[in-house]
Order: sequence, then C-alpha cells, then structure tokens
Amino acid sequence: MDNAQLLISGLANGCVYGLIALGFVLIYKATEAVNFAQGDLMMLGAFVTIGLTNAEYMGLPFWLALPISLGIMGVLGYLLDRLIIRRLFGESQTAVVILTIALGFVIRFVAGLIWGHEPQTLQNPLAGKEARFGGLVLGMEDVAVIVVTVLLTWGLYQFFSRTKLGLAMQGASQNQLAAYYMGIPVKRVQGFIWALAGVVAGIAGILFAAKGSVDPATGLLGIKAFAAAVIGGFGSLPGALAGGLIVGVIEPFASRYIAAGYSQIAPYALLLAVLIFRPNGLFSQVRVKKV
Amino acid sequence: QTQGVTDDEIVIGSVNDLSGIFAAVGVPATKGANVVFDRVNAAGGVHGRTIRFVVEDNGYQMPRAMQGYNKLLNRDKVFAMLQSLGTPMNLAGFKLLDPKGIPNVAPLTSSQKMLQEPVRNKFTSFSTYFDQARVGVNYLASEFGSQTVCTMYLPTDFGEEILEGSKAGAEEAGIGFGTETTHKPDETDFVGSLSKLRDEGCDIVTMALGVRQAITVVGTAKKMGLTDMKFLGTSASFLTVVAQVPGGVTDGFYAAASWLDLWARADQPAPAAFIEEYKAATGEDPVGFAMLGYSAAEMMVKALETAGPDLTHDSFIAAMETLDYNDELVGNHISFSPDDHQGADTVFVSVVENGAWKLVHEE
Amino acid sequence: MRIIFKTSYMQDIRPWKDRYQLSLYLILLGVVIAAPWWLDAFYLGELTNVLIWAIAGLGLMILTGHTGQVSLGHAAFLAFGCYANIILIEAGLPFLLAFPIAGILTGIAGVTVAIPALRLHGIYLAIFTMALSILMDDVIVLAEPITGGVAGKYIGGVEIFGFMVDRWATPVQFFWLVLAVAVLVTLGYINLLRAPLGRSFIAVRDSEVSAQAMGVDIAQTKMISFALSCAVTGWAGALMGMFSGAFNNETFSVLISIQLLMMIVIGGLGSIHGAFLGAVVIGFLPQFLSIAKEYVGAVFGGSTVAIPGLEFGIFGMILIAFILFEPMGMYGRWLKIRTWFELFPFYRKDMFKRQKSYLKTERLR
Amino acid sequence: MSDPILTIRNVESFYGPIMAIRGVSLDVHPGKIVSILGANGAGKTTLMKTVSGVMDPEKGKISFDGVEIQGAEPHKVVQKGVVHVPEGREVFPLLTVDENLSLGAYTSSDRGQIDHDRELVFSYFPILKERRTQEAGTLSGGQQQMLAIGRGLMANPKIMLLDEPSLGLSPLLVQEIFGILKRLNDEQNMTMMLVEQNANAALELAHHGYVMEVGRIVMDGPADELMQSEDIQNFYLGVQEEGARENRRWKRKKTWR
Amino acid sequence: MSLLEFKNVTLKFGGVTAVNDLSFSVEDGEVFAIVGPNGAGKSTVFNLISRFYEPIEGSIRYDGHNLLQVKPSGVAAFGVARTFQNIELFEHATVLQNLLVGRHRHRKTKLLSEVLFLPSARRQEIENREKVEEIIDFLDLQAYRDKMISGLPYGVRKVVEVARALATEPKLLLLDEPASGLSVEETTDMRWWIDDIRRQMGITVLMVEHDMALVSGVSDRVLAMADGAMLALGTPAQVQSHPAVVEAYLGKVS
Ligand SMILES: Nc1ncnc2c1ncn2[C@@H]1O[C@H](COP(=O)(O)OP(=O)(O)OP(=O)(O)O)[C@@H](O)[C@H]1O
Ligand SMILES: Nc1ncnc2c1ncn2[C@@H]1O[C@H](COP(=O)(O)OP(=O)(O)OP(=O)(O)O)[C@@H](O)[C@H]1O
Ligand SMILES: [Mg+2]
Ligand SMILES: [Mg+2]
Repeated sequence: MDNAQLLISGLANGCVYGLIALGFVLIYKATEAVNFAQGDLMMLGAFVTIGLTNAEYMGLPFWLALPISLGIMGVLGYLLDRLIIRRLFGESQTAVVILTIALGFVIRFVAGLIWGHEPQTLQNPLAGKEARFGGLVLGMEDVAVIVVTVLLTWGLYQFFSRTKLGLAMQGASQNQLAAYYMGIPVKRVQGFIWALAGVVAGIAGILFAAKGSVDPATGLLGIKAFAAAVIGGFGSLPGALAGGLIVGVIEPFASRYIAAGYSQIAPYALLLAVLIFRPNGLFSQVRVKKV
Repeated sequence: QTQGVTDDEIVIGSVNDLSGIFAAVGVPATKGANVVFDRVNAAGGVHGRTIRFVVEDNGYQMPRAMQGYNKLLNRDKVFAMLQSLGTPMNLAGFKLLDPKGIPNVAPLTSSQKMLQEPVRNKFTSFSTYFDQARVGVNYLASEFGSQTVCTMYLPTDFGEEILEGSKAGAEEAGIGFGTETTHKPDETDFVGSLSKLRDEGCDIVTMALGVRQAITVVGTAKKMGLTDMKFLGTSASFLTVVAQVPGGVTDGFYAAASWLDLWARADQPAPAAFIEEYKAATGEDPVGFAMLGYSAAEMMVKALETAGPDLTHDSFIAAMETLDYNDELVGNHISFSPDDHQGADTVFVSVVENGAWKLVHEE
Repeated sequence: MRIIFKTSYMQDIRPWKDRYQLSLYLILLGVVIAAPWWLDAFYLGELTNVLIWAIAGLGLMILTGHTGQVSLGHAAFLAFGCYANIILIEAGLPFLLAFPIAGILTGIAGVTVAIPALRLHGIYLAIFTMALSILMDDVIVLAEPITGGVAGKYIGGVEIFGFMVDRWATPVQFFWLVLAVAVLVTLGYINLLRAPLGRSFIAVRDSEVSAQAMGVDIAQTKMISFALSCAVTGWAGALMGMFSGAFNNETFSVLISIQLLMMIVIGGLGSIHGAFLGAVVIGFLPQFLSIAKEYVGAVFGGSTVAIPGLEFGIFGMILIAFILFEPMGMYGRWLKIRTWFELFPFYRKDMFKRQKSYLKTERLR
Repeated sequence: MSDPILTIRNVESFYGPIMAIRGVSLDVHPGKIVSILGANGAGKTTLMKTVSGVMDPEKGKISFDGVEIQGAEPHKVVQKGVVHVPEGREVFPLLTVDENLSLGAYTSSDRGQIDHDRELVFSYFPILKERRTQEAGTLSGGQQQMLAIGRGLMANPKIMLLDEPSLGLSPLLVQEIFGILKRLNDEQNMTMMLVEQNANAALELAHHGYVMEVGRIVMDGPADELMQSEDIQNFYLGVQEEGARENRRWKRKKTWR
Repeated sequence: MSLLEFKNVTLKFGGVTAVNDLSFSVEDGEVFAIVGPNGAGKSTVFNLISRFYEPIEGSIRYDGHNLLQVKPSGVAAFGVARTFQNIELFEHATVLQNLLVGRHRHRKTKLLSEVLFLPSARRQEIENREKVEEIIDFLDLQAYRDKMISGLPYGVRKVVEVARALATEPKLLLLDEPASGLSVEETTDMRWWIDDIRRQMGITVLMVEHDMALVSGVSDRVLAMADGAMLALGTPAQVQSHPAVVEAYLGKVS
C-alpha cells in the first residue's frame, strides 16, 4: 500500500520531468540542438498563464486563458527561433547550447521583472480536488499530468514516425544539407518545432504550476529533466518519458528508504549508473559510424 | 577621514542576491532599503551627507560575491555593509571586512555565524535560525503535547543550523528527536520523505527548505491525510505568499521568525504607513522582505544620526551599541550593547489561518 | 602586409611565428607583470580574478576544446583542488609543496572519473560530469571530517620563500603568484600542443576512428586529457579558494561549471587565447556592467538600484550577442581582425561574410 | 535551338577569402546533357552548389526557366525542379532506405507517382529493395551512392545536377548508371548537368562539354568535338604514352593554362 | 609465411552476411587487390583488419601474430596503416598536423618531456617533420601543407589520406578505393605512387579498387569477392576473364 502510494505519486511527478524532457527531445530530434532554456520556457509558460488567469492579474477564466497562453508560448517559441536561434543556423551545436543557457538568464530576468521573485500558484479548476483509488490518493492535478503527458508523448511519437513532416524533421536533423537537397525548407521546419516546443513548455508549466507553485528560479528544474531525457536516450520521445518516470519514481523511494544525507543523491547516482552501463541512454539513438 | 565618508556622502555597500535562487529575498529587501535612503537623501541626508547604497549582485555564487566585495571595498570604498545575503558569502566577506573594521550590519541570514569573532564590527538584527527552531519546537510541544520532532532540510549551513535548533528544542521540551530527511533545492516531490516521517511517528516537522518546497510539503501532507503532523518553518519560509496559497493548502503551517507578518497587520499604523510609502515610491505592493530591508535601513540611518557629524567606524559602532527602540513596523524590540550585537532576540511563532499569518506565541 | 619565409623546420615547431610576434607577447607579459604599478587595488583584484578563471579555462580547454570531451562538471574539480590544497596546508605542508600536489591529486581524481566515462560522448558526457558537479556539494557535506562540511574552511595567507602571499593583506604578491601559475600552465599547454600528445588529443576530437587507425589509444588519450585538464583546474580551484579565503559546499556550485563552459565557448574552443579572452568576458563583464550602471545612474540621477537583477539580464543579452556575432568565439574574430591587418590593403569588403553552412548529425560515432 | 533552361552568367563564389569559381558562364538547353570536366579543386562541386542554392554566389546571375535563382534558399530551387545529387552521397544515415527515398519525394504529394517512382528506383537498383529497412548509414559506400541517385530520381526533376554519380560504383554499375541516365534523357527528355571524372563515359553521354580549371571555364564545345581535342584526350581521357614510366614526371603543359 | 592471413572468417550484421567464410593471404611485398560488386564486403575486410569489427568465426593472422587479440589502436603498432573509403581525416587540423598524427606510433617521449618540451621532444619533432616532408614531397602535397582539411577538394583529401597512412611508415598499407573521385590524370599519378610505395619503400599494399585499369596496372594478385565470399583469386588477367567476375562485377566490357 505504502509503496503503491510512493510509486503512483512518483509517476505523477516523473511525468512532469517527462514533459520538460519532451521539450528537450523535440528540439533535439528535429535540429540536434540542445535547448538549455527549456526549463525556463516552462517557467515562463506557467507565469504567462498565471498572468492571464489569476485574479490579481488579468483574471480571465481558466479555460479561456489556457489556449491563449499556449498560443503565446507557441508564438514565443517561434520568435525565439526566428530572431535568435536561426542566426546560428549551421553553426556548431556548442554555440547553440551556450546561447540557450544565456537565453535562460534573460528569461529568468524578464520573468522576475514582470511577476516578481516570490512563488506563485496557478488558480485552476483542479486545485484541491483529489482522486482516490482504493487507499491511494492522487491530486486531480496529478491525474491530469499523467494523462496529458502520456497522450502528448504518444501524439508526438506518431507525428515523428508517421507524418511526412515528422520524417523531414528527422532528416533535417541528421543532415541539413541533404534535407535542403530534398527540398525540405529546413529553417521553416525548425521554426515550427521551436513553436511546438514552446507549446509543450507551456503545457508543462501550466501543469507544474497547478501542482505546486512557480518562481523565476523554477527553470533550474530543467537540469533534472535534462538528466531524465539523457537517461532515456536523448532523441527518443518514449525515452524522455521513461527517463522522467525513472527519476520521478526513484526520488520518493530514495527519501523513504535511504538514510538522510544520502537520499537526495539518488537520482544523480542513478543517472551515473545508467550512463556507465548504457552510455547512450536506455533507448539509444547513437550509432557506430560505418567507415 | 574614514573610508566611505566624505563631506557630503556616505557609501553603504551590500552584496546581495538579485538574480539567483534567493532573489525573492534580495530583491524586495534592496527595494525596501532604497525607499528609506531615497527619502532620507531627499530630506538632505544624515548630518548633511547623502547616503549612497551600492548593491552588488552575487547571484548566490561565491566568485561573484568576492568580486562584489572587491568592488565595494577597493573601488567604492564603502563605510559599512548592510543586508548582505548568503551565509557562505558573508563568511568569506568577513575575511576582508574584519581587518579594516568595516561594520557588517543586519545581514540577510539568520545564521549564528554572523556574530563570530571578532564580534566588534558585526551587528545582526534578528534571532538566529537556531533559536527560531528551538523556540518553535518548544512551543508546539507544549501546545499539542507532541512527542517526536523531525527535520527536513537542505544539507547546507542553513539546514544544519535548523536541525541543531530542532534537536535543542526537543531536548528543552523533554521530547525525542525522531529522524531527519535531506533534500535538494530542485526536489519537487516529498511523498517518500513524508511517509518516512509518518512511519517514524513524527508529529512536529521542522523545515529548512526553499519557499516553494515548503508549500509543496505542506500540501502533500494534506493530501496524504497527515493531519496531526505539525509543520514548522523559520524566517526563511515566513512569507505572506505562503499564507496566501489558494485553496487553503498551507492552513495550519507554523513559522517561527523574528518578525511579524506585514499584511496580517496592514491595518495597524506602522505597517499601513510603510505600505503606503512603499507603494508611492515603487508602485507595487511590498512583501515581507521589503519590510525587513526598510527597517534595516532605518536602523542604519538611526545609527548614523546618533554617531554624529564626526563619522568614523568607532563612532558608528559606539552609536550602534546604544540603539534601543521598538521597531513598530517589524514588531520587535531592537537593542544593542557593547556585549550584545544581536538586535532583537524575540521569536514569534505564527500560524496560517484563513490565508493569513496569525501570531500565536512570542518569546 | 607581412610575409614570413620559412627556412627551417623549427619555425613551425617554435610556438611563435617570428621575432616580431615573440616580442609582442613578451611586451604583453611585461605589461601584465607590471600591473601593480599601473592598476589600483580594485582592478588588480579583478585582473587576478580573471587570471584565475583563465587558468580554469585552460584546464577545461584541454578537455573540451582540444579533446572534444564536453564537461559540464568542472566546478567539482575546482572544489577538489581547493580542498586538497587547504587540507595539505593544514596538515603542515608548505604551500610550495601542497599546491602542486593538490593539482596532481585532482588529476588523479579526474582519471578516476574518466574511467567510467570513457564510453560517453557529447551530451551524455556533459550530463555525466554535470551530475558529478551536483553531487560534489553532497560529497563535501558527507566528508565532513576532512572538508569541514557546511561550516566550510578558511585559508589565510601562505608563505613562499619567506614572502607572505595573501589576497587581501598582500594583493600584489598574490597577483604575481597567480600570474606565475597562469604563465607556467600556458607554456606547458603550448608545449603540449606542438608535441605528439597534443596532436593525439585533436585526433580523438576530430575522428576517433582514424585516430585509432593511426595507433592512438583512445581510452588512454582521454584519460591523460582528463588528468591534465583536472590538474590544471585543480590549481585554479586552489587559487580560487585562496582568493575568496573562505569556502564551503555551496561555493563551487554547478552554475560555476556552466559558466566555465560558457567561458571557453565564447572565448573560442580549441585555442589558448580563447581561454583568456573568455575569462575576460565571464570574469570581468559583470563587474563592468555594475560599474557602467553607476555612470548610467549618474546621468539619469539616482545612485540606487533601479531594476534589481538588471545587470544579470544584460549579461545574458550580451552573451547572446557575442555568440550571434561570432559563433566560433572571440578568438575566431581576433584571427579575422589580424588577417585584415596582415592583408592590408588587399582585403575585400565581404571577405569574412559567412557562407551558408550546414550541420551533420553527431549521433554517429 | 531552343532557349537555354539554365543559364549561368559570370558567377563568382567564395569560401571566406578564397575565390573558388571566378566568373563562370554556361548554358544548359532543355533536354540536353551538359558535362563538366576538370581536375581536382577546379571548382566543379562549388559550381553545382552555387546553382542549387546551398552556396551564395558573390557575383553573377543564374536563371532557371527564366527566373533568377542565384542566392535563393535551396529548397526553393528544388521546388522549381532542380535536383542535386551531391558529391559524397549525403544520405540520411539514421533513416532507412525507404525513408530516404520518401524524403527524396518530399516536394511531391502524388502518392501514385511516388509509389511508381519507388518501384522504378528499385528496378534500377534491386539491392536497395532488398535493404529497404536497413539504416542508410550502414550501407556500403556504393550502395549509398545508389541510394543518393535513386533519391534524386524520386523528385521527378526538370533538371538533375549530378556530381560524380559513378563515384565508388562497380564497373558493371557504372555502365548501368550511364545507361539509366541515357534512358532518362531519351525517354523523359530530362535535362542534366553532369560532373564526372570518368570523362570518357561522360562525354559519350553528353551533348555538350565544358572544361574547368582553377575556377574558370577554359574550354567548351559539343561533346564529340571535345573528344577529338588533343588536350582533352591527354588529360581527361588518358589516351597517352601507355605505361611510359619515365614520362611520368614530365607532364605536358596544358595549353590553356 | 604470409604477411596477412584470413582463415574462414565470417561476419554478420543482423541478417546480412558481410563476410562469408573468407580465406586468403597476402604475401610480403606484393600488391594485392580486392575487387567485387558494391556491398561485397571489401571494406568490411579492411574493418576487420583494423579491429573495428569482431568476426564471429575464423582467424586473422598478421606477421605471425593473432590479430584478433590486438585492440584497434594496437594494429598500427604492428605497422598496418589504412585509408578510408569515405575519407576520415582530422577536419579541423592542417594537412601537416594530420600527417604528424600519423607519426604517433613512433612516439618515444613521455608526458613530462613533452610538457616541458625537453630537447628529446624537440629532436623527435624535427625527426617527425623530416619524415613527413619526405612524404609531402613524394605525393606532391607541398601546396597544401598548411591548409585546413575542411577546405580541401575531394581529390586532395584522398591523397592526404594516403600520405597520413604512409607517415606511419607501415609494413602493410590498406587502401580503400584510392582512386575513386580522381581524374584520369590523377589516377595515373596514383598508379605510379602505388608502384613506388611497393618498390622504393618496400611496403606491401592491400587495395580495394573499382578502377580495373589501375588494378591490372599495379597489382600482382587480385581477389574477387561477391556477397562476402571469394569468387576468384589470381593474376589480374585471370580474374578479369573469370566468367563469374565478368557476370557479377565487370559487365560485358564494351
Ligand atoms: N569548405 C571550403 N573552405 C575553403 N575552401 C574550399 C572549401 N571547399 C572547397 N574549397 C576550395 O574551393 C576550390 C574548389 O573546390 P571544389 O570542391 O569545387 O572542387 P572540385 O572541382 O569539385 O574538385 P574534386 O574533383 O576534387 O571534387 C578548391 O580549391 C578548394 O580548395
Ligand atoms: N554496420 C552495419 N550494419 C549492417 N549492415 C552492414 C554494416 N556494415 C556493412 N553492412 C553491410 O555489409 C555489406 C558489406 O559492406 P562493405 O562496406 O564491406 O561493402 P563493400 O564491398 O566495401 O562495398 P562498396 O564497394 O560499395 O564500398 C553491405 O551489404 C552492407 O550493407
Ligand atoms: Mg567535387
Ligand atoms: Mg567499401
């Protein structure tokens, strides 16, 4: 019973990591760039929604604010690509990594400027509601997180493996030059994926803010989600979810059963262990080059 | 001439966190202090000298903090430090302040170490985390007949002090200390720790976590039905927003701090005046830490006034040591003396009720 | 326009191209050595800080810039070096012994880390090292008996040949100490790059397959690279510890690891100059902004902080601008400027226009 | 003769400070095959890249079908019907053979046509059909080359730019490739611009030939005329002092240098 | 004793049998060519020798040693050097640096003497440089000495690869399609180079090549492969006229 409760809340929490990790993987899968600002985008998504729906700000009804804020995040993601990232087209990935880290600084600063630095909670219709399964309790937000994450992962997976555009994105990430030779508008495709990543960050942010609270430093959670994505095998959508779940589940069990002082190390120790035994993550996306 | 003092200017420095994980503390505190200094300067300053308050952002990083000190000491040549944030950063700062005898006033940390030797140039305004935890535990034990104290903490200087305070509190109350759990600042799920604490039979849980984490812990405990577990935070969790979390999530959460909540007393004269002044100056509503910054700046101004026109480190320290007044805004009594450099010793225990902090105990 | 005629192999083997270039560097060195006479205490402190960061940057550059192994965890090795140094000094070793040993121990620690990480590449290695950096904080707490745990440690001045070297009491001596370390490390680095080992680093970076075919042992090369990189970083950490005088588990956070990487990328991966140029940006830019703010404040009235955190926001924007302006790092830009002068007046207006460039997957190993 | 479908006028392209093609002008007429010969580093690949838009020329004009395309985004050029089979294969290494072919037909949405083309490619290169689910990066060099050509065919282009299509293919396949190209030209009237080191086969196939040296066109003419030129024979067709070891170091000067 | 000996070597990738029960041997001092249709497993043979792949069966011996016990980087130490079909140079280094990496197996200095650049390191560098210059002269690469690889045309890269392999002073040189992408003129050069490599330097050459003129011009023996197995083995003339080879590989020569 006890363990079942640990497991289920670990899963719910892991889904949040998985959601952020999805954002990482999306961009990586389509452009092979690592967006270190994904966590900060999530934070921003949460604040945008708070700004739209919370009573002390605009006070729009939640279900109206939801699509608007996802729209804003999508546009924002697109603009980030259009105005900044695209200028680095064809440049080394390290440059993009550093760029997005710096971008994270700026996003954090802007969020602090607009919404202040204190933690805020998203006023939402699910708040305080609970779902009980036998003796297990799960907040409605948790249920929402799980459902949304699974659906989103499934949908994105289908998108990448089934649609022409998804295939084109994978191609574009593997060889930009060849993608152009095939007539794929590589830059436009990248703009689209950044917009999509913005929306996914928005979804993650909304669910995260509903589950707890956000402040501008929340984006640092991105580091852990990044670890989750890597555990899963960077570039694999199901891997991102699996990695998120693993990290999410290990946490409650570690704090329950491992001595203080050591328990908080568990997710990172697990990460090290996974990488030592599977150097390319669980769902490896790396191949040996044929010469 | 003492450094940082000219005929028409006094330079006060601060190494604060304006962009890092403690920006939620540093930013409003800085704004609050600025309100005071701007007002005083507009009125002609102190003994004809305007106050220049130079704040360096450390982003809660040690190298940046060291750069901040280098700038303040060697370039701006500050007269005194006010409201510096971060225990390790302050400690490193002492290495430079002490030889020059530069006063470090009201640092934004309640660590016991803020009054380490040599004490002469150090002044804190509040009771320590240690005392806060100790008094809080003691109070909860006597109030509810709780039996076992446990602590959830970040393994940092701040966390360990609260752990020690909780243990001391348990001892004073004659009850047992159960167990402890450690965390990371980016941890968001506490179900595991809480089930561990439940199984250990903890009925008082002291917390040395981030603000966001504290809110989550209390909320999670509610969901898990751990109603007889009392949660106690310290000044680090004593924020108005914590009380205002929608849905009454934090109802019943205790905090032992060295001051009273601002918004719970918004109708009293001193807080009301402050809120009004702050709003007029900055255009926004103040938060608790803005109040602290404001009152620390007031204290600084008082000491500067008392020190007289002939301002040196000695005259300033002597002036500080004579301060003795009721700080109506914060709600405590400040008094220093040559062998007491801790301004207020009171610990207030408050609890969240209906979205606001309510004072339940004072010691 | 200067044309160099090559007449002997040594001209390529020597680190400098010709006497002219050598004399430029010597003048630069001379000017820096004399810094205490033309800089005030504040700027001398900043210069010392920049040099310490540059040493750390050199350390990371060996691994990331020249061996292609991205590390987001070098703050852990800064910490290791810092603690090793102080612990040895506390154990009674003279600084001149403790300091080198601290670096060597850090190098050994680096190899220990490298062994499990040998099969990791790219972001996988980056996240592996980042996890180490995050864990270092806890390790320091857990190893309380030797590290002092959260209470941290303090270090005062050290004595070298009877001279007191202390960041605050004798900043000039401390500056020279840091400068000496920086110069020695740089010279060693230059030597390495013109020797077989340095080339094998580059070989591993560019193509592991053909490096192997040329007889380069990948595992061993990576291990040596880790060792050298961590040793140098350890020295930087020791100096950083002495610079701040007090440190604990929170001092060398993962944010510092990230900044180190930013530093060498912005400076220019794969060049010694890059480490120094990057150190100037990461080390001094925040301070510059803070000073600039005062002047701006003076112009618009009011000396107080108008927008808290603004410096940091602007810092981020400037970093973005740097990367957009020159994705290959500042050293790349510097090379272009130099070429411009060398070709003068034969340059073309858009000689440095970026041609379209395209990336290929890094998922093939 | 009809108007040229592709005209290149005075094009100059640079890699940073290095000028790789120096004022090249050239015409390709519809339904014709133009072959470009040239030594290593002559700039043939650069010229192809400049036409397909992956490089921007600094000067000059390129027009295709009456529209200027110099400096256009490469995907726009493809949409106009210019397909480039690049030097060095450039397959999508982690995608399967089938997926690679699908992407070849990215610009078309006619399913029936795509399926038909796919079968056509498989009939040319049966090994690709056998390996349709193998990741392209693990194919042998020659197999990747087949894939690259097949992928180009999938786009149903108006003009094909072929950069050394026979690179790394077995003699048998080289013959087949040239047979296929000839058939495409005969049956579908497809226009081609062909860069080949196998000058014999290339001139055999082409209608018109150009010779490039250090970034310039130094000679051009109808293919059969070029074949007769002594210089061409010496330097590109290998008709020379067979096995004369001593002559090796003594190279005949190219008359156009 | 043969220099290199393959005995019943088999290698499979999933369902594909890349090398199928293959046996052959290369004698000291000869030029041995492997031909065969695309995907026959020629490059795979090279990769087996380089120890990039582990055969599932069979033995590979080199100069009396069991090659299967050597790690990939150890192969070069035996004096085996190779080029790659798809060109694997160190892109962000100059031609000179690339060739100097080839000298790596002759490194005698230790870490410390290199960091301090002691006279021993200096001497070694000068010596390396001399050897490399000889090769640069031999292959006419003077013009490219200080050029970055990333800016070189395809044909020059091919030559640089050969140069880098030669810089290791090998006993056995593996060339994977050395003439592909070279013009007729350059192919002729390559032909003479291979000849000189064998005659003047005394290096045994194992070569994969599709250009039959080159193959018949330089090689002593030719192995024809198809589907990973041996099709024919003999002198160039014998192999070229072997019906199975004509059928699967050469086509009806016009
Ligand atoms: N990325 C690059 N950077 C700098 N210079 C380059 C680059 N690519 C090619 N060059 C230069 O441009 C010139 C033309 O190269 P190009 O590749 O077009 O030749 P090519 O005729 O296709 O040769 P090959 O027959 O070897 O393929 C060469 O001199 C080469 O040195
Ligand atoms: N890593 C791999 N995974 C799966 N199949 C592979 C792999 N490597 C090679 N193959 C297959 O093994 C066979 C032999 O490949 P190899 O590269 O040796 O051919 P080759 O004879 O060199 O051909 P080419 O002349 O085209 O270069 C090919 O059918 C290829 O598809
Ligand atoms: Mg070419
Ligand atoms: Mg091959």
